[in-house]
Amino acid sequence: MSDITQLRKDFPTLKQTIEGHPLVYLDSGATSQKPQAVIDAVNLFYTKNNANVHRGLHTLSEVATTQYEKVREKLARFLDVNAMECVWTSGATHSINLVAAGLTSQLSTGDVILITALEHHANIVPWQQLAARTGAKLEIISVDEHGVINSDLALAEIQKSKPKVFACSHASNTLGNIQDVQAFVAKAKELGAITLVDGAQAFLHLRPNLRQLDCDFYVLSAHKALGPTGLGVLYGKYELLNALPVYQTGGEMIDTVSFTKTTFRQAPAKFEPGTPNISAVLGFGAALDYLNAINFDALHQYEQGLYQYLIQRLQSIDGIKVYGDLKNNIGTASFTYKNEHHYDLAMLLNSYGVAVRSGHHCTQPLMQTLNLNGTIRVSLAFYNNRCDVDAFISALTNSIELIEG
Amino acid sequence: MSDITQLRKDFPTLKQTIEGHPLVYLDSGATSQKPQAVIDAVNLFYTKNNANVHRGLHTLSEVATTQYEKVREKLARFLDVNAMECVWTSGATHSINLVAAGLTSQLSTGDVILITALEHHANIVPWQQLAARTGAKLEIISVDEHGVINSDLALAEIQKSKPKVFACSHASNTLGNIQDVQAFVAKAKELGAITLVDGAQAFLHLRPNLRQLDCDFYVLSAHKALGPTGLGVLYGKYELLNALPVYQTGGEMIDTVSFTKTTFRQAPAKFEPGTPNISAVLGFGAALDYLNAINFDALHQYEQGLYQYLIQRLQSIDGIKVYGDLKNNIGTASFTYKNEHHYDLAMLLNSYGVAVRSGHHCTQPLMQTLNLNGTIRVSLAFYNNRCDVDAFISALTNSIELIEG
Amino acid sequence: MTYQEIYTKLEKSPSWQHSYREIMLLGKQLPALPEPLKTEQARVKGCESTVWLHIDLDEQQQHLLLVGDSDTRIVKGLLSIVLALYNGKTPMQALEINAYKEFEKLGLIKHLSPSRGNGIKAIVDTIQQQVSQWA
Amino acid sequence: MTYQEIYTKLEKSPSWQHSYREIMLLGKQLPALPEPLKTEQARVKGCESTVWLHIDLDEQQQHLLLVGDSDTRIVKGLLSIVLALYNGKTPMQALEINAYKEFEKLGLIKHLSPSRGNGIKAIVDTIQQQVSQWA
Ligand SMILES: Cc1ncc(COP(=O)(O)O)c(C=O)c1O
Ligand SMILES: Cc1ncc(COP(=O)(O)O)c(C=O)c1O
Repeated sequence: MSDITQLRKDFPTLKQTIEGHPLVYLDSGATSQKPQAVIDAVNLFYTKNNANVHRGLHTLSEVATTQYEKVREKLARFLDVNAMECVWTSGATHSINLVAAGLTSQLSTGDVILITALEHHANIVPWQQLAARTGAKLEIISVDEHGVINSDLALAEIQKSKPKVFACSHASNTLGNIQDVQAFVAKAKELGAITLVDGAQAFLHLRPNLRQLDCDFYVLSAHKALGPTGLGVLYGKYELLNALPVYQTGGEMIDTVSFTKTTFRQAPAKFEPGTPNISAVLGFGAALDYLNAINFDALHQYEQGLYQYLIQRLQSIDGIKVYGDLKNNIGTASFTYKNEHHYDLAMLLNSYGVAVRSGHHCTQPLMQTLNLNGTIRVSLAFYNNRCDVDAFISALTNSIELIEG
Repeated sequence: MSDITQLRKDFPTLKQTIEGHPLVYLDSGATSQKPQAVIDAVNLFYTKNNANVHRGLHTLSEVATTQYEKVREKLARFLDVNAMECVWTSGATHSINLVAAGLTSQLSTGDVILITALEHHANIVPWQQLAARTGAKLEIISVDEHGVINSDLALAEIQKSKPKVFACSHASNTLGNIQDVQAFVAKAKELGAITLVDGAQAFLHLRPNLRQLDCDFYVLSAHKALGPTGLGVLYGKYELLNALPVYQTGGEMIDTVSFTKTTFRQAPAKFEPGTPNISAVLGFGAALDYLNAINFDALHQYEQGLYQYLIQRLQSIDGIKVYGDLKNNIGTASFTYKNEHHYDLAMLLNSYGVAVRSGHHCTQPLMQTLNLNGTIRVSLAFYNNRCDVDAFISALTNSIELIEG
Repeated sequence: MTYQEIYTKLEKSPSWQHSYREIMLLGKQLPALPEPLKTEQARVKGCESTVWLHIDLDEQQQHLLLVGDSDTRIVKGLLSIVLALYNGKTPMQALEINAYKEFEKLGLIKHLSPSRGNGIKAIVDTIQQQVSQWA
Repeated sequence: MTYQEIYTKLEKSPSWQHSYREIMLLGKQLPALPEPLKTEQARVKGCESTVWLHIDLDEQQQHLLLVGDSDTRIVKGLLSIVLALYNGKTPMQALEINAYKEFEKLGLIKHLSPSRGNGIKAIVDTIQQQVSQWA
């Protein structure tokens, strides 16, 4: 445990003051902070090894290419899949769009695309567009009044709707709920669905084993998992992945080009058309090394302990209502205070150096379901500690006083 | 002039040895090296200001958002257009794909998409795909035996084919030729075409004024212009840009989302769906500052002088054949030596620390036209100097001796 | 409250918390807009908060008449500062007002940043645009 | 030339230039493949160079028989090293060969890196695969 409390030191951003107060960063769900090792890897690339990848014969290009492809292998080991099944994209949003576009020819009128009521817009709108293009129906697994999906009802819903496509977040960005995706995926696949799990939030906190999870596609964003911005991952079971048609086309993904006929390479190359985000891939490699060096069980226990402490302190304040599944959570707490507007609370919290997110968190349909115009969201990562929670709680009580005073 | 020779010092990558020789980097057409100021800007973001942009109320997020949007304005001033007309993408390839996808509903059977014979695959394949989707015909403006487009013939070709879409590189990545895009665009627009100029290569060397150039769309990649990887630009005249349908969908680009109806924001937001490559945008901002601080006329003269020196020294070697337009060039020389394979020469050059590119340079159709299986490409930037050219020429003559000896 | 009074209150604020308290008090003093006036047309969209604004010209007096509301305390307070700045001014007088400069002087300029997206910047821009048509 | 002879030549190469000269000389000594044998099927695609390889087993002698060619001097030279390693070996003997280790010893390992894409790695992998079917 003592190790984990030392990790915070690796994050230079956390060592600053905001409005005269030490920064209390509780917005890791939006983007995680980066350990020095990741920053150094990006820096090293630009100061020493900067070159384009693939096709270059010179040493810089070869070094860059080798390193770039090694990170793909590292990621594959991390996820327990094959490197060929990992496509670099520009983010989780891009990854989902790639799949949704690629499934166009596989759907027709009346087919069901099934998602849940707590998805991020990035895991709603591409499916809505796919439905509009193909005549498929978008159906929704509902949440209860706390924003929680009941697994049995969800399984029944899958059984009933017999989806052609099933997409579900591994963990909710707004509420932190961990979905029972393994059961959902198994059920949906049994009924012949193509399954996609949105791991944008879960990846850092749960370190999924995709061979076990057995979903067809899994997406994530590096920037939410200690890595640089502008990089995402699309994992896909090789046959399904390779069967998707090309998405964007260009230099790197072709086999031969003539004005009359062009042939494409196989996955993952066929989905990586232009110069990739090389520096981000190398930075993400450093992030994976960093994660690999930490005992995951201890880390997970630490995060969960911190989360429980947060919830307990939050709930001790009269008028606070916390949404979501408080048992099964990646460490994200979404709450309201009486009828106060999240905007006011967030602004006041910021004046104490506390960075939280407020609003609909790109989950407007969930907000509509919960009959809210927004919440305050506190999202933890392992580099947070009890001092952060205490500082937050004290800022929150002061803010409430300011508002009510 | 003395100033410009000092700029090299700002590029840390250039201060290294490869295979025991000082690095001679002549592959800027693949990706440019980065000045320290760009590396520092990326570094500063990750160590101090790292946060997601838009929607966050806390200070870090606000600082990041403000800086991010300021770079858009800076870029717009650089291009002499409006900030609203500049979309951040993940690269030039992405930008072209966005436009080609967006024009689908505007084309029908028999319409002509006109491109040239020297385009990069990224400016061929998306149009080929668009043609395949819509029944449009892809037509080609040809090059002569040196790989040069005759402007009069090109204008006649535009006149004859009356294209609905006209796409042309501002400068060729393989040969460096600068196309007479201003005249081509004017002609094509006169005939009602939508025009796109691929500025991936030209942007750094020519600093186009897009108000004057008057094309409908212009694309570029930051990594080829002193900026970080994973970032591109799509400029579009506002009405045409905003009229393109949404491309990728997700969190940032929506106005309201419900399961029954989703509305989108206006350009540029509507084309920026996920978390953008924030660090790259800030790095590219530093690149623009860096460029703005250099007198462009002097820089251009310097680059052109260096290029003429390179050509003169290259042509003094018996058996060397240089392709392309040697008068109108961004500073890229593509050549062959007798029947020797470019691979051998590139490998040998690398053993002297000289980094060049060899092969088809993602322009297979051009290679077919020139009846070549590849060339050696030397691409200069302002941080190169005569010592680089001399070192390259000496390595080349040594390599030739090795091969023939 | 007149703008001058507001200015005196906020000018030498010792802390953000103090400013926010004053701003929220200002908001409380601003009468709520009757629900029927909270129309879609009067609505200025901010990312996180909603603001409504009605702007009119008293034709006889040639004075500006502004009323507004917001669903958040802070934005409502900021709005009341803007209203105090412009209310009762002639279009010509209003044109002279530089709300950005005033917010700067009050130490509130960051609330007018485009990235803040709270609607206040949009309000100020709307007023200026409307006023320049009347002036 | 036997692999041992090649090894002696390359082992203590003083520079890359010297290695490349030797490698290209080896390539020159490898007979060109007759054009009809340069079939699509025999072709191993590299990004920058083309390599052709035919691999056969002399059923009576149980010896491997390999012939190949490339359009580039360096790759052809590297190919001739690979052929020298495997030619005339029984499948069982061939299975014992670790081409990567040998290239490492010769200081040529970077030519077997996947990023190089010159086809030599694909050649070695193809041979090993084929051999393991015969062994
Ligand atoms: C002329 C031209 N167009 C487009 C591209 C594609 O750029 P990117 O790979 O950065 O997407 C390139 C890159 O080589 C190029 O040279
Ligand atoms: C659950 C979930 N899915 C998808 C996304 C989209 O990720 P990105 O913006 O990195 O593309 C997010 C980001 O907030 C998320 O939380």
